[in-house]
Amino acid sequence: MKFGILVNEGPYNHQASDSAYRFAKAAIDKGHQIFRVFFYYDGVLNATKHSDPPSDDRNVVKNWQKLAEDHKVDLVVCVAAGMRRGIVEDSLAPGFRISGLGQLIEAGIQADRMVTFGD
Amino acid sequence: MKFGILVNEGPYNHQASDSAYRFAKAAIDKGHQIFRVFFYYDGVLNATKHSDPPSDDRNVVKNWQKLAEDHKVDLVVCVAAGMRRGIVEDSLAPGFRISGLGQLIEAGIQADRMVTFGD
Amino acid sequence: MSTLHTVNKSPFERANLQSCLGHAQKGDSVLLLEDAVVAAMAATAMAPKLADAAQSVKIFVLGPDLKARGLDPAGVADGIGVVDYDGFVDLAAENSTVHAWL
Amino acid sequence: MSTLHTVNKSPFERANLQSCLGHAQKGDSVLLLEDAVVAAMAATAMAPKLADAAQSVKIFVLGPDLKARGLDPAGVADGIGVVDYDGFVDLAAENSTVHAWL
Amino acid sequence: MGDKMEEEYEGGVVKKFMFVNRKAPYGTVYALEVLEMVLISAAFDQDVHVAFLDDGVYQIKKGQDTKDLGHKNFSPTYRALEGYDIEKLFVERESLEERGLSEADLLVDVEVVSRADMAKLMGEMDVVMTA
Amino acid sequence: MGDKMEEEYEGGVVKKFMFVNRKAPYGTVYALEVLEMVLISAAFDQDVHVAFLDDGVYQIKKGQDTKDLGHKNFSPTYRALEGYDIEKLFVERESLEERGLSEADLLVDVEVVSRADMAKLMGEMDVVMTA
Repeated sequence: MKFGILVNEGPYNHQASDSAYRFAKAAIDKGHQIFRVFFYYDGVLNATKHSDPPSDDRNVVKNWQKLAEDHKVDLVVCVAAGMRRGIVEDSLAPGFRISGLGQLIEAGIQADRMVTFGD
Repeated sequence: MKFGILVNEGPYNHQASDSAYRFAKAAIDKGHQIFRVFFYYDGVLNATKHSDPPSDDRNVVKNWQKLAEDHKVDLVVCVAAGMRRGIVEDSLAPGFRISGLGQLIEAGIQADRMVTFGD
Repeated sequence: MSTLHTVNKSPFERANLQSCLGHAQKGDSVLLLEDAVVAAMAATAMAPKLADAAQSVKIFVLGPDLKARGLDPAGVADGIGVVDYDGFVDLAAENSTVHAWL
Repeated sequence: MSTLHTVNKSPFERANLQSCLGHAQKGDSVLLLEDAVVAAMAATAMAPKLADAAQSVKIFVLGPDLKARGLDPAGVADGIGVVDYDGFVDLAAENSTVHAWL
Repeated sequence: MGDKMEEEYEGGVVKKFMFVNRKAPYGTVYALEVLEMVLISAAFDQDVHVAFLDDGVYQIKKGQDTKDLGHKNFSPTYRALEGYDIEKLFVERESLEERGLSEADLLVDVEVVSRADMAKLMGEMDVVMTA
Repeated sequence: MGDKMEEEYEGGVVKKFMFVNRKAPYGTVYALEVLEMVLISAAFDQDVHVAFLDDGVYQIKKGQDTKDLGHKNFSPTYRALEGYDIEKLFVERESLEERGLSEADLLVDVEVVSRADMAKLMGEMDVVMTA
């Protein structure tokens, strides 16, 4: 089955991004496909390459990066939401790409299920 | 009277930063002093120099910058909270500085009132 | 010693106004701002609770936040004062502590 | 057609679980995750409300989120199923739509 | 508009989408950014529904005036949705009543439905987007 | 530790600080970052109080195990507060009861107080920090 995932909140302040990551990983491990993960609202902040959390905690940005690397998951950051919040091409960690909100609607159409994680 | 202000949330997603700015401006206009504005939790995201909101909306980061320029308000971003969220020296808009959480406790001691804005 | 309590979330969605009112002391002030301003309107299901609280604490609401949400200050419940940011600053100065119920 | 409803906030703090239960249809499933897991414990003041809801919808709680908060899966109310992320994925696949109550 | 968009979107699938608004405007950005999502969805020729319930009903309250806040007043955009062929707007009656509001307080034409009917409608959707 | 810190902090003012915790851990970061704030405050020789009420009582629930989440389990740090001379920890009885918890469920020594007494204590503070 093809899942689309929407992440509404940034890393650390809310668990939303962690839950989305765990869900995506479990889905892949079970043989499902992640059609796309779309980052909207404060969710765009997950894409920052400058995040450097304490070494005894999880690294939310790296978790997403690794998922993209290992399983070619399409990680898309909303351009307009990113501009409001200072996430631009220069700030992107590897594995993320910036695009329009249409990519979210497209995920809603193409995926068998859309699953949203937020505050 | 000396006010200390704590901002817990980033720009746009929550009104907290806007309310804090309006409060600070009103206090200054009434002849009070802002001892310090401390940005903690997602509040550190107010300091990004990359924010570029639509031109028909307010510019939260610029509002703070101008307040610092016009009234020498001390805008302090928590170093540890910033590292988690990707706000580092390179990302800082003019007028903000990065320092430790001790600066918040000091504001609590030195200011006559601490006023907190959050989610 | 008195406290200004600030509440910024709608009581229809969050419990912080209720928790605030359960802890405010006689003579304290409560300021409703941001999404909490909806609690000040006389016509809502929250009105009796607020009227009750207004017996022992002073309740205020931030006018600019009412206006933004299309809520008419004339519709605010009796006993609740409408203030602007200047008034918010005055309340913070008049009380010895400000407690934000987040 | 059936829906998996997800709720991630404590019912002591937010109204989203209540709103969810007010809209879930017979045969739907509700998954409590993140801070909402506290609602699943048999000993809380919320238990009667959940037991009531469990008459018409299936209620699940995410085990890893319970454990993180020091809540013993053995203390979960009767009629509520404990699942892990695998189970979450299965629920999302088995139902035709997923509705997150944010 | 419909024909043009169908050409642009090659999938040909038409799903029932619902954008659910449960939060008040201005205190958080969700109302505004959901609205941007709804506008974009118009380009994909889907069966779009927009629901307002709980504090979401405040998003379409008449008379919003944000001058003193500095926020952009985006409420007129709800009235522009019709021009994008987004006409299925639903408001929950119980949510209005609890807040002392009625249909006359709303700035756009909507269908006011009971909680039970809103629940039923939600159950018929393929994709539910919330924030 | 007290003597050394008094030399370091020259202001000499001692205020009553209260850090108020109303939110559950892990779902949001507030619990962790408030704890970091509390730890820093120890260096300033103030009269520090830490309050747990509403869902904040879950922060000090025994038996937290975050292995499956990847989050750091920071709950043992509450037990370390004593070493920083932060010993005034208060928990609201009504908040415990609503959640079916008792003092035996807590991982650290605290004073359990009624809501009325918590309210009175809050009223005596100079600085209240919340998140």
